[in-house]
Amino acid sequence: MQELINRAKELLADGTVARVLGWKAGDLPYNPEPAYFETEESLKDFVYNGFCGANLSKYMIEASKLEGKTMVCLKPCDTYSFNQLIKEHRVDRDKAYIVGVGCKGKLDIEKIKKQGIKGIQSIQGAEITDDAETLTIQTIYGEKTCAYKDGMLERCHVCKGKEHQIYDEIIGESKDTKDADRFDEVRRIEAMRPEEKFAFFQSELSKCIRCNACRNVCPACSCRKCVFDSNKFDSSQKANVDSFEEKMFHIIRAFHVAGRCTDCGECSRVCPQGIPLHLFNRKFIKDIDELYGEYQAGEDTDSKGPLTNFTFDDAEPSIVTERG
Amino acid sequence: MQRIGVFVCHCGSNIAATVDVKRVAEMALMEPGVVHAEDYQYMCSEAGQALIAKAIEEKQLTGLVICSCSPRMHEATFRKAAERAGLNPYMVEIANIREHCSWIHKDMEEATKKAVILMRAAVAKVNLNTPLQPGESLVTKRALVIGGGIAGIQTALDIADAGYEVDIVEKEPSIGGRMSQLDKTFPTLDCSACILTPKMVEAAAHEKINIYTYSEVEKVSGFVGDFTVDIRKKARSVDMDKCTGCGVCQEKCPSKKAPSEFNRGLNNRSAIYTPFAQAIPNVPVIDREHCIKFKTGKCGVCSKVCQAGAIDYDQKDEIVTEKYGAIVVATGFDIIKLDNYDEYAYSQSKDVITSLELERIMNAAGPTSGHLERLSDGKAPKEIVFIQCVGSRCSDDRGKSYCSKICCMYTAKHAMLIRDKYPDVNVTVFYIDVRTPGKNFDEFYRRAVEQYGVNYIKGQVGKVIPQPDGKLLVQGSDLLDNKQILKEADMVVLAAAIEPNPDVRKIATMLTASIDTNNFLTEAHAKLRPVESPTAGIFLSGVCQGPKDIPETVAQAGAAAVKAIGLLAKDKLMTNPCTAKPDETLCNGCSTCANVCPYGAITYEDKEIFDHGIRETRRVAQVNSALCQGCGACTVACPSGAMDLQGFSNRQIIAEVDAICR
Amino acid sequence: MSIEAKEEFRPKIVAFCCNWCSYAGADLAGSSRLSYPADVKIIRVPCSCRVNPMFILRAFEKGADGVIMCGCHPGDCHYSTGNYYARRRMTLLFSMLDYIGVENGRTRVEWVSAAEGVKFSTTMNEFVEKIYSLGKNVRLEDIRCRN
Amino acid sequence: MYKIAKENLSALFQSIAENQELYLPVEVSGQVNYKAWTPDAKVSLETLKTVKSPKDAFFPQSENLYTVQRDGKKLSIQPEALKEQKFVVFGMKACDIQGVKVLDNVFLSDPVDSFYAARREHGTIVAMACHEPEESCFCKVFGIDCAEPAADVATWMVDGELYWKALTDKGEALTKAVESLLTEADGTDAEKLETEKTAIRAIVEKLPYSDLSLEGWNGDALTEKFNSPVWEELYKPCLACGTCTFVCPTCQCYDIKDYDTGHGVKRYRCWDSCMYSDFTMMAHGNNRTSQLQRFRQRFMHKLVYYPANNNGMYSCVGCGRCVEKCPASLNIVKVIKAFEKQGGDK
Repeated sequence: MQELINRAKELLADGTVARVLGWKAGDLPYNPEPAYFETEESLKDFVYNGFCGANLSKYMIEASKLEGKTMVCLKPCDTYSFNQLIKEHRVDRDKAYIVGVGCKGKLDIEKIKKQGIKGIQSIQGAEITDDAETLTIQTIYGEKTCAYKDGMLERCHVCKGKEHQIYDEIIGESKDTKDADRFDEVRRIEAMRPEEKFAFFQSELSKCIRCNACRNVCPACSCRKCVFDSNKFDSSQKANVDSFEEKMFHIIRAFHVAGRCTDCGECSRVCPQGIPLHLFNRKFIKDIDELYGEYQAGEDTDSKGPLTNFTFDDAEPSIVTERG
Repeated sequence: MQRIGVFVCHCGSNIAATVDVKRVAEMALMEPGVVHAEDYQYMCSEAGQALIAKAIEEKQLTGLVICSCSPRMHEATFRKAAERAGLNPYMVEIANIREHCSWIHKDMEEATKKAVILMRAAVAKVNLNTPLQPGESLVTKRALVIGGGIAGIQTALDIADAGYEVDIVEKEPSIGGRMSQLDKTFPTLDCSACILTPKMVEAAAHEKINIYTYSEVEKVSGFVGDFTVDIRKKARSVDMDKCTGCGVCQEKCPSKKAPSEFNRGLNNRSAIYTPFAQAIPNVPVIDREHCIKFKTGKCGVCSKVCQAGAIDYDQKDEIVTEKYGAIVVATGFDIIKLDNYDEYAYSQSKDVITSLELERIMNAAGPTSGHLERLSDGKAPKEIVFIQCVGSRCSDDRGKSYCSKICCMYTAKHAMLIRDKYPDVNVTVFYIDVRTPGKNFDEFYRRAVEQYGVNYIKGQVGKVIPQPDGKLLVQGSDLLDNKQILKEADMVVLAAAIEPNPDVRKIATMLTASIDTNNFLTEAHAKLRPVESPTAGIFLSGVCQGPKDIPETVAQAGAAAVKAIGLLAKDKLMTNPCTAKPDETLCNGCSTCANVCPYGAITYEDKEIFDHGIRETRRVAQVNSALCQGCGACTVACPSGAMDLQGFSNRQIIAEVDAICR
Repeated sequence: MSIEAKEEFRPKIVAFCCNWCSYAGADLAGSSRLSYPADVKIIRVPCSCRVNPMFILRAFEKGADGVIMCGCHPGDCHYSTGNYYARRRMTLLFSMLDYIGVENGRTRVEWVSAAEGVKFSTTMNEFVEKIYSLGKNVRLEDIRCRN
Repeated sequence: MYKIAKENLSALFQSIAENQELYLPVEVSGQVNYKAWTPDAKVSLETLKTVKSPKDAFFPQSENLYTVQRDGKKLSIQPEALKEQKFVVFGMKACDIQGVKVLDNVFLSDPVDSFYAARREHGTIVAMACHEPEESCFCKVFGIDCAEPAADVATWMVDGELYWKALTDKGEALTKAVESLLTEADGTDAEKLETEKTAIRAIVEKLPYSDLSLEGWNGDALTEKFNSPVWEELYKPCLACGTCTFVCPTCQCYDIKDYDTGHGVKRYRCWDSCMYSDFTMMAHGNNRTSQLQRFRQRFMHKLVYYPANNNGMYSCVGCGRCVEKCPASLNIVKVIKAFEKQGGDK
């Protein structure tokens, strides 16, 4: 972290960048927030630890409009989103000085709390410098521990790898934390009977409160105005009537990002109701991989996306019925 | 709110026998926006149209729904009727209650119910219709032909003969293309040069044709009827106006080590050169890579010997900008590189050659002055093996999946010519199939076999092994006799697959003309619009569209010319108003729409947008309505719904859906 | 499926047909008097690539029991490539609907040329039969639209 | 005071639910929210904070106001019936109860919101003390005592027993209805309860936010706070989602929309969020055009505008849901602290 701060100071001092986009220490051990730093002085609040899960790529849409370059800290998986945003002309590469920051898996406070840990006062082991396997948590109700792995975000268990896809320089080491197949859960659902599938999604989506956190955090959902906020399709509804609307919203949202979603996992991370929204996106990714060839959005900035491309002998839609 | 009139047609008894038309009209009056409804025997008749006109005037209708036969039948009729009565023609919608209802249902109750729903859907749509105006654009009466081979020359001649200016852009120093390299042509065995040269001369002399040789298309902008093209005239280092074409410079040039492109590198040429004797224009160019003057600064022999003072070492590339109404692509082909076909020993032995190289060897102006001899030792070959389908009809990714179409015939030609001129030479052809679908083609092939005794073996060659004594050992199989064949040959000729000129990819991108996986340009419709690109105003001539022989090329060149002439003959183009239209306040500028547009109709512009108190300059999509054909692919690709299709808008279609489902 | 049951349930079926092939195919079915159930209502679109997945979900929301999309055969699209994009979009959408537990068969894509009146009619008959066998769409409708 | 053993609670719920609807914290797909009780519901009284506050019980996220039915060109209007059945909300915490008071000030003052009023009239609130408060809690800052929740009935969970104390007539009525399942508590119980309350209060003292100061936040601070440059930095990470609004027990803004049913229109209201770009969108556009303005609105409303109109009562109750749920880790505490810091720096 200190290395990052020093480098940020240098870049600010020599005028390479006008500001730094990183994370600011929170007022609880686990809530750092994305923040801009424009002075050396302000960098005293800069933090980079296991709770800095937020993908900062999307903030670069606004930062691209500002005067001068922005040093942006991107984790390996965040760089896929950044590439995709370049491809879609939503960010200006020339306005970004990308520091690829090391990542050894990010933490999910909800998961930690789910283990019955509450009244948290401090957390040791979340710093990025040490390779702690265990988090030691001081709480009002006594000291608790939690394996780092058990506190990791779902997305880190299916890590895309430790390589940054785009960067100006890299600071810190990364670790591939993958220990699961990202399509396992999708396969489990695919194997269900239709009524089970329906019950599963009904139960999950009934929790949706239409807060739009999933959409607003999503780097692929970068529309200036979402169709669900405009009257273009007569789809502008805010209701939460526990019936069709949540399905419409989530299916269309996933469809709109299909072939563009890098599987960064932000949607699931931020959902206040813990809906596994990535299951929608991954279904599309899995289908695309199987039907049209493996495709990882954000791996490059110029390939044709699977939905703006085709081959003459693509599978027919009837394959959905045929494969059962 | 619209004031809609609904008109229900009986179509004699075609509709009225199964649909209660009066009821449909009554029900129409219950629909929001409908202020008038009536039924009539034949809505499309004079009297029917008069009823519509009267209602428009009396009830001040702003929209019409005609419940009648298919819009494919009479939509145009009713639109015109509306227009005559002062209503915008795009305020008319048809509810198809004949083909989609009365003709397929027997039960009156059921058919009437359905007709009512179809009427409702049409009313719901018209409620959201807006008047549309077709656009107009002017046509520049000049055509550009890219490529100066037989396809380009023929197209240019045909367009010019119709009275329009044509420019040909050819990247080589001379026009003539692939055909100028050929010796004889099948199936009549005319001398290629004898039939091509007059066309070249005619093109050069034509007052309406302007030829840019040693030039390339650099940039294309604009759209159908109004293209702007930058042409790079590469520095020739010879003044075209002064040069008399005497040829002394080429003779005296001390640098004679440059491989001759025209002779496929089989011999060398001078650094200052015209590709071949009949070149047009007959003005040499200096190949700066090989010129001693350019390499070392010393020499200048050509300049000294040139009586006309035409040599100009300081000449620079020049960019010419021209406007065109139509563009014809005639970029032709080349043969594939044989790097993937090591088994035929092409790179190992000088005596393994391609068919095009054989053409040059057989040609009197070629490297051997027309004598059939081995390039390794100059000896006359006694045993020649032809191998077909080298890289054609290939199932893996070494070669091409398609049939190159011309190889069967030219191989028969070569075999026949050799047997005719050198009766003591044995000729063997290994083939997969012999394909001769063309006028007099099969007869030609049979003559080669029956009259000239060419030995055709159905089977593939596995390997060609150069022997220490200079012979070539050919390992093949005879599928008909089911046996392996080992044959010693003096010369092996490979019928290498043809592929589109590699430059075509760059050109297609500039033209936003689509291209297939094999780099052939895509036609607008495989059957019905074979010489047009899907991009309006771009036409296809010759092999750039797909493999073809000379007669087919010439025929297609003429067809492309006719299409271009048809366009140039118009003063103005009326554009279909049912085109895509972006809502700039919603556009993200993400390019997704442009990625699916088959017509290159969408471009992006940095534009100042004012939206609800916020003023911002940003990248937004622009649709060129002259290019857009209204398919709607972009509207679905657009996630924010910024792109919509006029006449089939999102809200209109949704209104129809709602009306049907309610 | 008994005849009484059929009488109780009349499905709402929306068919999106492209103007150049399938709509003309439907016209040909009509002029050839090849019948199919009146439950099918056709919406004309310029090309299958104009069909937005939102239209399909909208139809279900408003109470449709089946949605079928017809376009030109691959390779024959009037706009060259439209149906290739449509094919991918619909494949993915249908797969997603299957994934969230919508009964298989409520959606279908069929390529019907202007000359295939018979195919149009057969397809519609088959599709309607399938929807009858699946019954009312309850998983995707918005209950507020019920009568 | 009464008591009931923990293992008998399901009998208690069953008994209440026989006569009226019962809402209480129920786990669905891993998350606990207030839901109607059913025999197989996974009740989770141990959950300190449901994801959404229980305000839905009185002010649902979405509710129909009236229906317009179309018959040809004739329209008929049917207003939605007001709540007429009694219901119980069980397990509400002190902060959420204070949240209802905030809503009361809005919806029960003139003009009275009849939908809300009917629900308040028919609803009985059974409060429950917080057993183990968490680090995101700061109700104390607003003078709320989570050890002594005040509603129709107050309850405490102590050592496997639920202590039950009716505080209002509604509470007495409910107690009467379930009396057969309750046992009278004795003096030892009262002692136990006092010990529990002391323990809870001791924990509250230790919570990191308990010493948060609201100094300077009142109706008089309007201009100074509104014009402060602090907002310019604070709002930046905000994603403009509605999470904070929708989990908040006091946010009361709603939008009114029409849903086309095909046979007419259902006019309904649904929660809206001041964080949304289309919040209070009008024909001319939006009166708050930037996220800074929208962000500022939310906190100014909670800490300045609302107190100015309601005798100094804040419309934040310190439940800490926004602290836990904001995707960008922003929250009202950070806002208060940022101003404090700025003040201190001066």
